[in-house]
Amino acid sequence: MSAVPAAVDAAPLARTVEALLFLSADPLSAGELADATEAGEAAVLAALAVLAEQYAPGRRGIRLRELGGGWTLTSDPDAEDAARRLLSRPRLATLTPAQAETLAIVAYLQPISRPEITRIRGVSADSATATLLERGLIEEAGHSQFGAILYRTGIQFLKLFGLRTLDELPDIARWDPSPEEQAQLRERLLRAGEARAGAER
Amino acid sequence: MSAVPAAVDAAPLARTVEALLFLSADPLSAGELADATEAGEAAVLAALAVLAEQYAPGRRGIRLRELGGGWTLTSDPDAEDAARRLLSRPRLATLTPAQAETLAIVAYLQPISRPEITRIRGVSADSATATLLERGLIEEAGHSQFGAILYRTGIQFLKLFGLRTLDELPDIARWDPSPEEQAQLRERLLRAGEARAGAER
Amino acid sequence: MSSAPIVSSGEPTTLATLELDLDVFSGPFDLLLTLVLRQEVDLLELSLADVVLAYLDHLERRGELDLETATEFIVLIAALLELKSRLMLTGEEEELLDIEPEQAAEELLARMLDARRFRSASAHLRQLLAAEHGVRFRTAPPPASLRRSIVAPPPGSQDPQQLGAAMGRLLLMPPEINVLHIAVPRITVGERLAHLRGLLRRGSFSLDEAVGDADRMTVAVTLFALLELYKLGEADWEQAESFGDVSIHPFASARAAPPRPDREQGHGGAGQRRALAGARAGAAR
Repeated sequence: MSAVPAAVDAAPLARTVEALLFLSADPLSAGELADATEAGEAAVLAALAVLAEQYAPGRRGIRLRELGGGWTLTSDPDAEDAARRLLSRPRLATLTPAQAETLAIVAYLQPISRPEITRIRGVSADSATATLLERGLIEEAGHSQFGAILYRTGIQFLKLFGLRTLDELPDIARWDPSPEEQAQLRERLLRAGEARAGAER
Repeated sequence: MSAVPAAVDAAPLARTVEALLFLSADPLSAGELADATEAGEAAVLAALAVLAEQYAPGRRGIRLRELGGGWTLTSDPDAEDAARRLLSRPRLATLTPAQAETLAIVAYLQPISRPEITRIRGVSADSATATLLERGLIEEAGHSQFGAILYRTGIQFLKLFGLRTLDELPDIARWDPSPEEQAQLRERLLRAGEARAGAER
Repeated sequence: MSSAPIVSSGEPTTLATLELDLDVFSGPFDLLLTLVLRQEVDLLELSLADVVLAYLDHLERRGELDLETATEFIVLIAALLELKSRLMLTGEEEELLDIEPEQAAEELLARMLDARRFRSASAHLRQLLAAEHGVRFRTAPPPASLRRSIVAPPPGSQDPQQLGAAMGRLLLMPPEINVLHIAVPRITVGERLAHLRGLLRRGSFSLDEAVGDADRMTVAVTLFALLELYKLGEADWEQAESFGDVSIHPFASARAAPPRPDREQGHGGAGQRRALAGARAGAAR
């Protein structure tokens, strides 16, 4: 703030450099910043000095760090407790309808391949499957005879749903007026899925 | 910077809130910020006001935006050229007319199924729907009574279109043709040909 | 088949200036619409595909695409198609008359207004998007040190019933589409084969004679039977013009030789298409 002329000159460039540091996940070198801003490296370094002043420790919730030959913005360590509380909230406590459907299909029909899940749902289950995998609710279980990856539920699934074994899954009969064998359950799901896909057209 | 007493009071909390906004990918509501900072919502709102002042347009390379029922940090649009050079991927710049129409129908009538969208547009919306889903602008929202998948807009839609809530979309009736225009259209549909019909016969 | 449309030049591209020259109608599109709505032109006899082709010709000739008009055209054609398919699928003839011209016009108008509203709304959205040009969001994940502390949701926090409910939802068959029009085949191909063979023994006859006042299903089944006879080399047919009557006669060297593919009339795919067109015309009457 004392170097008024520098601030006046560097201000627009400093703002651009700040935006780039904000957007970039990785540290940016002075060279990369100079290329992107189409300014000289000396100007970029001057802009970084202005930013370093503005982001001096204790002034903001964000810090400017020189790291691995470049510069990067990081959160202030003072905010770590709050950040932990924010990020450690149970993520996505509720399942989306697509996730619940995909999980139910895997739970009742396991092992089952993604193409078959898609047929039953009538739409792609790719993103739901990926999320369930990532959260450990389902896992891979070998390959079908056609080479498609099969999925089954894992330990995490039983824990999260408070089940001792898969036998404790709710009885389908409650939702299905004509209870049938499990083998037929698959058939019926596929038929309904195809009817839905047909109705969509 | 002029309001020294406020800055002194709000500063530590404002710094923490700033750090949380920096870390979070999605907008954070005052409630979420209050939980994470263990401060009251009023204090959080005061801290956000301090930040809003610090991030006033033109001051920094980062902006504070109220979006989707919460607050988030974004880059300053002035830095877009440099950002494009650095990240070498364009921001979602445009939508095709089909995508924009499909998105408008979902935004206003959500939740809505694909057959309904098709009916309004007169042509299939399959590929537009797939693209919008892929870009995260719309998402699944359960099933209609006929089993068709329903769609709604997601947070990504609010983020990219700079909307605080869906209520910020103008009333759809705003684009109704005037009663005179409607009368003319009706006329065209039913009566305009009459004279010519007479002449033809 | 329709000849190419005559386009009045110099006029702004509106649908009103789209001149059509079709089998059942010649004149401007607007007038056609009016006549259809007034039920003075039978929608069932109107080839909407020809209208679309004429419009495409029209576009090609002008060399420019007016989106406004194109959208209007698509909405109108789609509505006409739906109207037409509804007419074709009604089980009872009376229902045909249930759509009053005014009602049909109101329905078309409602469609056009809806399409306009959302087209305008989409323009607004595109403006919003353009106004947000250059606003980017940080996508970097939180640092690993903070991420590691993410706690798993507590055991038993999910209700298994939601899985059963999802299953129930998936088991649900969508309500049956009304398939009355394709209902139980009361008439079998075998019966119609016997009927046609009986007629063939007496010489040539027309499809109209063969089906009389029978319902559409009988017409369709008769047609299948006819195709079967053709395949077996027992019968041949001719149709002078599309939608004209189909005349059927015993195949000259029946059972001796398969039909020769190079014959002038009524063979293979083209013959079948013609026969189908005839049957459609028959069904429409």
